[in-house]
Amino acid sequence: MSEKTFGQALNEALTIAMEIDKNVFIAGEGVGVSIHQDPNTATHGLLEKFGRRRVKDTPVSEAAIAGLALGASCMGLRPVVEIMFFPFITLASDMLVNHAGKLRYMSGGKSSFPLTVRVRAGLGFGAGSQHSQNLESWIAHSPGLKIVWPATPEDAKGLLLSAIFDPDPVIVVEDMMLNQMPGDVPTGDVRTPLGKARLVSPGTDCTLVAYGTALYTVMEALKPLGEQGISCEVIDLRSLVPLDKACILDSVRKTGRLVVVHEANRFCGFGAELAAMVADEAFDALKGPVKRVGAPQIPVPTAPPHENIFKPGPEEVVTAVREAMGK
Amino acid sequence: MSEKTFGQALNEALTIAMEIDKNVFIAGEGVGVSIHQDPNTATHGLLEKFGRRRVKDTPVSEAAIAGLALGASCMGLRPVVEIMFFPFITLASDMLVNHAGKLRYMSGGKSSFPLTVRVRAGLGFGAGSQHSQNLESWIAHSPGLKIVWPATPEDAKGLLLSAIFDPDPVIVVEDMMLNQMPGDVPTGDVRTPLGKARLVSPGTDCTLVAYGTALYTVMEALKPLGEQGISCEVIDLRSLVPLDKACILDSVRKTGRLVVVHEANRFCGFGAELAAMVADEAFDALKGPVKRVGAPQIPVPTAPPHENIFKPGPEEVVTAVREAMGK
Amino acid sequence: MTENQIIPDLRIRLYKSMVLTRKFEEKIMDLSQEPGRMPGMQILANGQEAVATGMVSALEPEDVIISNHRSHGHLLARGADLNSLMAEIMAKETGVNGGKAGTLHLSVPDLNVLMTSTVVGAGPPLALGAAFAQQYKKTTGITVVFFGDGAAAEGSVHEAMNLAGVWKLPLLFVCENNCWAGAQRPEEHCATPHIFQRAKGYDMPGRSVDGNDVEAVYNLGVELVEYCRSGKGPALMEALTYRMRGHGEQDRQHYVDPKELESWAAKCPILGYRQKLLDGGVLNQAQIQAIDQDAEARVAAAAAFGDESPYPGPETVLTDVFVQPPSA
Amino acid sequence: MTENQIIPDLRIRLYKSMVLTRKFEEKIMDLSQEPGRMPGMQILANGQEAVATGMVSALEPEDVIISNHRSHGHLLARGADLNSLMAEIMAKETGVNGGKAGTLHLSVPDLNVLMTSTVVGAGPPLALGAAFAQQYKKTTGITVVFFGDGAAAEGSVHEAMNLAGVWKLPLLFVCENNCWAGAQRPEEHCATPHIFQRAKGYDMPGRSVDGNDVEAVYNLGVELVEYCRSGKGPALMEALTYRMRGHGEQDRQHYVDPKELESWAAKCPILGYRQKLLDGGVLNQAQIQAIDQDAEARVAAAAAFGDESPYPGPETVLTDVFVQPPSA
Ligand SMILES: Cc1ncc(C[n+]2csc(CCOP(=O)(O)OP(=O)(O)O)c2C)c(N)n1
Ligand SMILES: Cc1ncc(C[n+]2csc(CCOP(=O)(O)OP(=O)(O)O)c2C)c(N)n1
Ligand SMILES: [Mg+2]
Ligand SMILES: [Mg+2]
Repeated sequence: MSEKTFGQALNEALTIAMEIDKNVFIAGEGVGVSIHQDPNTATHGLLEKFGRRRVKDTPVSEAAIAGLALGASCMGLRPVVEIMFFPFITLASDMLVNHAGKLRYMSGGKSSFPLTVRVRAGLGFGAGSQHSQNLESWIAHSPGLKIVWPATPEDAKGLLLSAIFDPDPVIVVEDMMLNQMPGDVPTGDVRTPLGKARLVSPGTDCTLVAYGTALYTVMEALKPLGEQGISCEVIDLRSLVPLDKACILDSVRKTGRLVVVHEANRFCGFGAELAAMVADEAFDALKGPVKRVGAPQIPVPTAPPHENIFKPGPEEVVTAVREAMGK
Repeated sequence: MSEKTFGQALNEALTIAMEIDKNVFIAGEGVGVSIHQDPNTATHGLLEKFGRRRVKDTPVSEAAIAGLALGASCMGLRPVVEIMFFPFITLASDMLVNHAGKLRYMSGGKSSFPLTVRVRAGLGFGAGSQHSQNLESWIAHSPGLKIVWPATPEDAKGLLLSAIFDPDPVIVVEDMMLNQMPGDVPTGDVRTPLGKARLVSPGTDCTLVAYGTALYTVMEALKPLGEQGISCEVIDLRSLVPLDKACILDSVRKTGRLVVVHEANRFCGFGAELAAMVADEAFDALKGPVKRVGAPQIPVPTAPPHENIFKPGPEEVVTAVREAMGK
Repeated sequence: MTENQIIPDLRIRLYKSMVLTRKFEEKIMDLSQEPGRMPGMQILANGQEAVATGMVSALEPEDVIISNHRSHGHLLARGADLNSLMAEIMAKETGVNGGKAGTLHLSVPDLNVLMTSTVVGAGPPLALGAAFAQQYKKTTGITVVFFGDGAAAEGSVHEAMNLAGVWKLPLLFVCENNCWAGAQRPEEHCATPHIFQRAKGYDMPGRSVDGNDVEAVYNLGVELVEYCRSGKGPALMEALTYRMRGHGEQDRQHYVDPKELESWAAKCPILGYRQKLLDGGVLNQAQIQAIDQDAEARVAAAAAFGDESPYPGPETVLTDVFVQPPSA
Repeated sequence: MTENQIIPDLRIRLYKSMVLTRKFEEKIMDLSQEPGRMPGMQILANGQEAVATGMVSALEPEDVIISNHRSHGHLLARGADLNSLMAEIMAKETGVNGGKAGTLHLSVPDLNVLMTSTVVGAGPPLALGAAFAQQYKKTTGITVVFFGDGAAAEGSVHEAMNLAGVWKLPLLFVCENNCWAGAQRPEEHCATPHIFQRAKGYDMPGRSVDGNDVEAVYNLGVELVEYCRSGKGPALMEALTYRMRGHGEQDRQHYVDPKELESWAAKCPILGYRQKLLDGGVLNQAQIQAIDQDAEARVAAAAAFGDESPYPGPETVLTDVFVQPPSA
């Protein structure tokens, strides 16, 4: 165990992966030489450590970057490529959705694609909607792709390591707003299994599910909720696909209520899947409406006060929980 | 009124739009000269009628096709472009999601994009997952885009006309499996308003919501359901964005149950949004679990029996309704 | 590399491969007439056999092939098993991909026919990755990717060519220019009459060849494969040929000038080569007949094999999505 | 078009425009130092003023501009109002886009600065549509799209160039090659040292110009605009220049050789042109000073205007998504 930032934890995962497996290489726009010199950047210092053969700066060509990962992984390498900002995944989406997610199935299981795509997400830096848009539900809807979203430095390292050594394509979402966040990180090749949610704090009245930055919004809401005598069980999802259904369903069967929180647009967001799943499979246990907290159906705004409105806050979580409780 | 196939109805909509507004043009791969000579093809005969200036065959360049629509619409034209098969919308998704959906907002309302994208969807022709994948939930999740999905010849014409003359970007999904289907179509410039669902048949026990081909799967299930004494209210959604929330909520408040049916993958599909919405906003009225019928989380298979399993059938609808009824 | 290096033995192999491809696809044509026997869209490379045969014959077994929707010839030239290929085209359980590829997505990784994509233009970025792996692992293998004249308009092809050029990957781009992209002519979809000339903009050699002359394709193939293998970087071959059957088997070619079809029929890569081998004394009439008969017999056996094979059962519909499926 | 056609009056306008751009962006630099005053990523075109000024000055008002993340110069050369521009860059309510564009997505449709995209490479397909509309409507306007050397690697740029070439659209592609794409050098991201040479593959003229020489840019601009306007089709200009401030204001240029920066500083497009105008007697020292002072005063006023303006309020956060919002 040692204290590391989220970004350093990612960096450590990449370092360990490259040390223990010579088939791991990284590629992307500025993963070698970056305009930033910030040790909290996932790829910081890797070029110096591993050289130009294994740390590949690419042209601004997202389809080619994804294709590179596909072809190389099919040949037995373990590519870890970066898509700089989440909205640019659109440009790689044919490669990811129509190829990484489908070619193994269509090969009759003959081919595999052990690739990792790191995608940087998040809002709050005022760059507007062409740099900020969380599209996790797109990936989750696409068969054959896995997607994880760490919220802590420990999981940043553990999930990235698991992703890299998973035999299937995995998208790892890195919440940029967490990059500087410190936390305890286990030493060595310690992996967080894919598909296992984390029970952050137990509670009895309402289940709160979140991932990434939204987890901290939820945590902020716990105090006012506690003061109102409401006890919440908080689940950090960590992995969207595979999904830890049992963890969510067990919790809802206990609390009878569910509130899902994410920063993506609420409409057709990943929260809809969780809400729908619970409204089906745990219907009998439900004591109140299933609530979703997410962004309104607008592009991510630019002006700070607008961006603030867009981003779900703790008050919204409190309101949603109260509504779920019928208050 | 006259009898027309679904494809002829689309063709008539395009013809009328081009006749009444000289700013309407169509573009896409083979919209002028096609390998098919089928009058049930939406664009059949338009080149002969309107000439090469307004009927533009393009290179195989989906991003450019979408960009063409964006730029031209921003200059006051009304482009109607085609994406040949739904999975190829990935290649246009940056243009559609990051531009058509966002540029108006970011312009502060100064620009508008009255463009229409016709996208051909459907499974059942054995071409496999690179030609068949319904991605309506991607579009619906993206702010600034509208999306409609006609199920009848009348709506094929009416919704396409509305889309073309709507001042915003609209994606019109054309279910290829319906192309040969005949039906009564009103004569002239008759439009189906966007955002209005259609009550197909009234019922008391369970609300069934579907769109496109899935509507007919639902209709097939009505007989066995009726024989089991279950009365279903069927809603043809027609428009996913804008969504006719009131129609669905009113129905569920009456029946107390909801089953959503679509051919897309169920996980994170559009049905999740409807289920989640109802589990929140009509929770008090719910008498049973909210069910979704959709495809399993695999790519669209190729072999006919596999494709058959993939495609939701009437039996699955019956089972889902029975489960919603607690049977 | 001169023409003399093509020894008679190789000539016979080239000829046989083209004949086999032609007969194989003719069988698909026949079967496609019967409703339900050939699921999916049957897309044939009739008339283009010399490109597939010539190019694939110039490869070593370690070399990787990435194919597209018009793939049968690439696979047959590579020596793929006829039975499991035909069965796969019929989407049968005994198919090389267990009936999950169908005719459009055939892959035979054992033979290094690594991937086939029917998303037009998607092959080149996939090939980029394969060629990168070869460079990374310091093998001597190279990658060949086949794509059409229409595909050359896709952005992905540009991205792949540019990156291959920057990294000097062992990647041979083979553009099969068959004069059509669907129902569109090159002048409608391509701003340059000569796609190979774009190579300069990617710092790679670009060469054009008569795609109906199997030896010409083979010779240029050997030369460019050699170039790529030597570490000099990628290369682009544009093979000029013609799509005799229309885009797919549903296409009645209503938009094609019959005279054009006739003139290309006269340039048939197989008939022309047959005559050449006869004239040169490499083969005699009896041998020609024997080759035809052998191909027909093998194709008939493959069709029978496919016919007799069952479709895959429900137990495999959910498998093969992930290597490591979610445990739940 | 010869240099002689540049009359003194125009020379002064070119000079003023560059000075105004420089001062405007220097103000942004200053304000960016103060936390919270400049939301978003401030991306400046310091050192590239001659490209924006020279090129935009060669246009008619009816011509359309599509810009990218390094857009300030394009807008200022077009005569955009300083106050509402600065306010927009600060994401204020009085901004030209009501605070919804911020610094990265500025558009002024009134001035035919139709759209700005910060998705690298997205401009060209948008421009394709604008140029198509001009052709379709048979106006005499043309469209100019600005993009970087890095953007030239994106597939979308290829698709747009190809289609513009096929349809012979009145579309001028202007590649501002500023020697960097983020922290990557052209040789790391571009397979050809001369992007303009790709033009041939799209059947359009491709020309290179010293992007630090405003008159050279202007002259070539006039020539290529004329070409596009005449209906001959698209054209490509590559302007060689340098990005003096790094990629954005957070970039400390740790990866840049200081000598390289120095050598380009010596080629400053403004200093060089000032000397030329002084030497040629077009301007004297007093006039130079007056121009500087005027620009500074206008920029200061714009900054004050922006500072005093409020952020947009909550009532506009949900508006402007649709022209016709869902009635519900
Ligand atoms: C991205 C994409 N767009 C459109 C299609 C539909 N389509 C299939 S083949 C084809 C024409 C391709 O022409 P070309 O690349 O010349 O190959 P050819 O068919 O002539 O061998 C088109 C448009 C597709 N499969 N993928
Ligand atoms: C599609 C996409 N990928 C990556 C980025 C991040 N990005 C912003 S600017 C830039 C470099 C662009 O270089 P160039 O086109 O030369 O323009 P310059 O910044 O030099 O003006 C990158 C990679 C982006 N905005 N869009
Ligand atoms: Mg072709
Ligand atoms: Mg640059």
